[in-house]
Amino acid sequence: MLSKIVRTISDQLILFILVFGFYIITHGHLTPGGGFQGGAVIASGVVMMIVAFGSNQIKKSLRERHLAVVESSGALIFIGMAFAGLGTTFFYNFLVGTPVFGIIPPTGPNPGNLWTGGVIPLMNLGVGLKVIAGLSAVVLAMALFSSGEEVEE
Amino acid sequence: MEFLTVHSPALIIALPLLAAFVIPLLGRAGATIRDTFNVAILGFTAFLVAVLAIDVYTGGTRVYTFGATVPEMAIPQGYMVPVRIMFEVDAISIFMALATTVVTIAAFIYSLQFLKGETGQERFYSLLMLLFVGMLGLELTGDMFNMFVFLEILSIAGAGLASYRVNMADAVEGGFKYIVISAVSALMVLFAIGILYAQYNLLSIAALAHNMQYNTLDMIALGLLAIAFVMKLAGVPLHMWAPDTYAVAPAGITPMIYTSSAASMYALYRVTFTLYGGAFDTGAIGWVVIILGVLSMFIGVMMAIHQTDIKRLMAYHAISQSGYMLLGVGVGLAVLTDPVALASYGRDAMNGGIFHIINNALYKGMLFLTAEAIFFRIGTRDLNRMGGLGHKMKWTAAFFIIGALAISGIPPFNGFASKLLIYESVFRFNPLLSVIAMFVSLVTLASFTKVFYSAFTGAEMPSLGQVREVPRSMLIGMGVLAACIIFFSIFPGLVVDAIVAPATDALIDQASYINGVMGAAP
Amino acid sequence: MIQYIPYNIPFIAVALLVGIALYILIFKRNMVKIVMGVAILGAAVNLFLVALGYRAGGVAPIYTVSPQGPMVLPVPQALTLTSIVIAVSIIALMLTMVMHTYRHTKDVDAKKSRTMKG
Amino acid sequence: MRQIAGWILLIVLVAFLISGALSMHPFGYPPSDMDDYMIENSQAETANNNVVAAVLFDYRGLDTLGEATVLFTAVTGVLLLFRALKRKEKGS
Repeated sequence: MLSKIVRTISDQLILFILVFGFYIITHGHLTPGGGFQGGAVIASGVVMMIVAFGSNQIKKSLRERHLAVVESSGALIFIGMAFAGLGTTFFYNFLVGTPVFGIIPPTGPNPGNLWTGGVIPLMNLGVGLKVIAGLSAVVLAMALFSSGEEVEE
Repeated sequence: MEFLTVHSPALIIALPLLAAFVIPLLGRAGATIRDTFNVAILGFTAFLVAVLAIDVYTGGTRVYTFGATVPEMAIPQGYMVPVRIMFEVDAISIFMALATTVVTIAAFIYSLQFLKGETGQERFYSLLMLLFVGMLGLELTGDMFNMFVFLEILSIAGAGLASYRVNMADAVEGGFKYIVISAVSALMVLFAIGILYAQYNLLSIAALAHNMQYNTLDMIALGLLAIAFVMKLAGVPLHMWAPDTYAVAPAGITPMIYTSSAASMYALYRVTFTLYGGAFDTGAIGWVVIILGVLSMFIGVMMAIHQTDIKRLMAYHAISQSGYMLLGVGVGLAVLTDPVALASYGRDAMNGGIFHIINNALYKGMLFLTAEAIFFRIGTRDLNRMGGLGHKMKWTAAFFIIGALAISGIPPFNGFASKLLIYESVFRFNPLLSVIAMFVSLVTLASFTKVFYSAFTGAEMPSLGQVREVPRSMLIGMGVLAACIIFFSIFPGLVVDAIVAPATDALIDQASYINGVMGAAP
Repeated sequence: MIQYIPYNIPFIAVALLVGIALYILIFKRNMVKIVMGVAILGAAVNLFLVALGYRAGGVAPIYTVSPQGPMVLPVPQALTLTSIVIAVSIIALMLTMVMHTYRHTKDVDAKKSRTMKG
Repeated sequence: MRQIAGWILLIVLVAFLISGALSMHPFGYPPSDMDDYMIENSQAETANNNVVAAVLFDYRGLDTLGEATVLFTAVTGVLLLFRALKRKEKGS
């Protein structure tokens, strides 16, 4: 656990990091970014919390088995989207043309519309969840291991 | 059924992947539900592999394009190059997939009771599924970058599983060695892919082969790919990781890691025959492969003789046996541009080399499992501390005898069938190579005789009085492989005609592979 | 070819980075240094892939309020993203093994251990 | 011996790579058959402004699934290696 100044600042910063990461994930089909990048941003926020508060403190609110569940569900969202296209082919972008995320943007440069992209925003969300949980779990496990604690099953 | 046939290439990958993602969630539901689920998924995947195999052997190469409106449409309407990722399944791919599936099922059944009482089981099974996916993907894919991704999946899953017994220092080190070698070889593959992409702006194997110009950069890429895959399959100058990793990997995983090196060997063949082969003189590359094969055979077996750790010994034999596969296919590669020689002995040599892949996956896998069974009961891999186990572990001893006779090429067994093909055809190519191969076979027999005498016969060690036969699931796991070995031993001709010869033809016939994708180009 | 040399500096930098990484992997025996070697090799390959896709004067391949002009190639960027994530995964697993080795031996110098001689 | 062999290997490889680097296409002028298709058609086919995202999740979606799987594999592997070796008593 680091000093009180660091803890206070981290407490304030984590909110901005979460919002920024969430923005990157949800706008992945419009602007640079996406599930991996946004997930990495949020995971770095979690790492900041682990550094500031110490792994023992974080462990009380963030269990690895919960992280594993989040990770698996992110992966399942992703592969589920791929399965859902199976009516045509695996990974077929079946939402294109439908009102849900399926609005086709005008060709060429345009201002961008959040409801475009077909399955891509949903896949971004799945990947984002997965990356957040995965990277946090890795760092948490390493921190717990080096502080001598056993990682729970 | 129609649906399954059409989508089987995708489902073969997707179902075990889905299982790998679900297993951690099922962990809390109880071991029985999880095991049932795993068995169901593995069984269904095996069924799909069989469906796809029948389809490929009767209907020829299958192309499955991910995300296209029609699975066969590798090239978009009115365009000249493939854009999407596609799986291209021909006879050799599906042959490797069959071998992989059989070994995985045996390894999985074996692990069921082996892991009783251990922690981290759901993660173990999750990684096992991922290793399976990695191998299948590597074998079915028709895209270079996709091949790299699956290579990484199998490497990481294999390394994680190899160091499963983290309480033993050498297990962690074996895993570390494996992952360093894997990471370096995978990055070399990626580098080569980058070079190819820079020149042709393509990633599909068929399209790259279609446009290949054989200039300096292509040769550098070939060199990088060859070094990387030889590293991964533990060919001799780059084999040092194999004994360490094979020796420490837990039961069931060693055969799978071994099969994943066979998958790397498939990748090497795919690159040399399909990506490059054909129009350019493969003689020099063929000789390089032959020399690598002979070195692997000879050095592997020589290192094996004086080992006292049973799994290290078998690991060196595994390296030695890889040499046979390289030798057989290398002879085919050396005469690829000479139709007369290819027809008279090159094709037979390749048949032998490819038949040896599946034979070896079966009996080598079973030998690793027997070694692990001994370790499971007596807690040591040291041959000097074993003795008289044949009385207590009758089934294990029987399986060991079958495996040992098969690996040494004793006549009724399948090892003999593939080795005979190699001896005969290689003799016509270069008699010396054939003599070396036979000599290595003899030394292998001697080595396994030694193991058998020191482990299974003789007086019982006093410390081993309590040893019992291993649990039933482990016996069934070994039995699956033994049954396949016996089947292959009784009907070698049938197997060669039905699945091996088409695989050889698929490797030689570069044009039809290219045509599978580029046929639709305007 | 000579006239292109000034423009090929990124590719030469890649070759040198690979050289550094191979130097580490061949000669160093400290496990942490080996991990660093793999990381440098990964960085070299990533630089190579990104450099492949650059088109002179190109803009990012994103149509949202994009300026006019040719776009750089999108595929190498996607490949690089994949390769970065893979490198992160591999390094995480490697460091895990290093930590375990350290706990077992209190030393990460591979020379002293039995099996790391190869 | 090992040192000398290592140096020879290193120098040969780097020399090859540099010669390769010199014979690459000029930096900034790549061939682009496949990529042009994606740049031109990503908006119509995938309803997507971000071509990189379209490549990642649509044209080469399987690679991204593989990549996510690699991450999943690594995380599973890390947690497997850091697991508690003894089962905890129930209720603790």
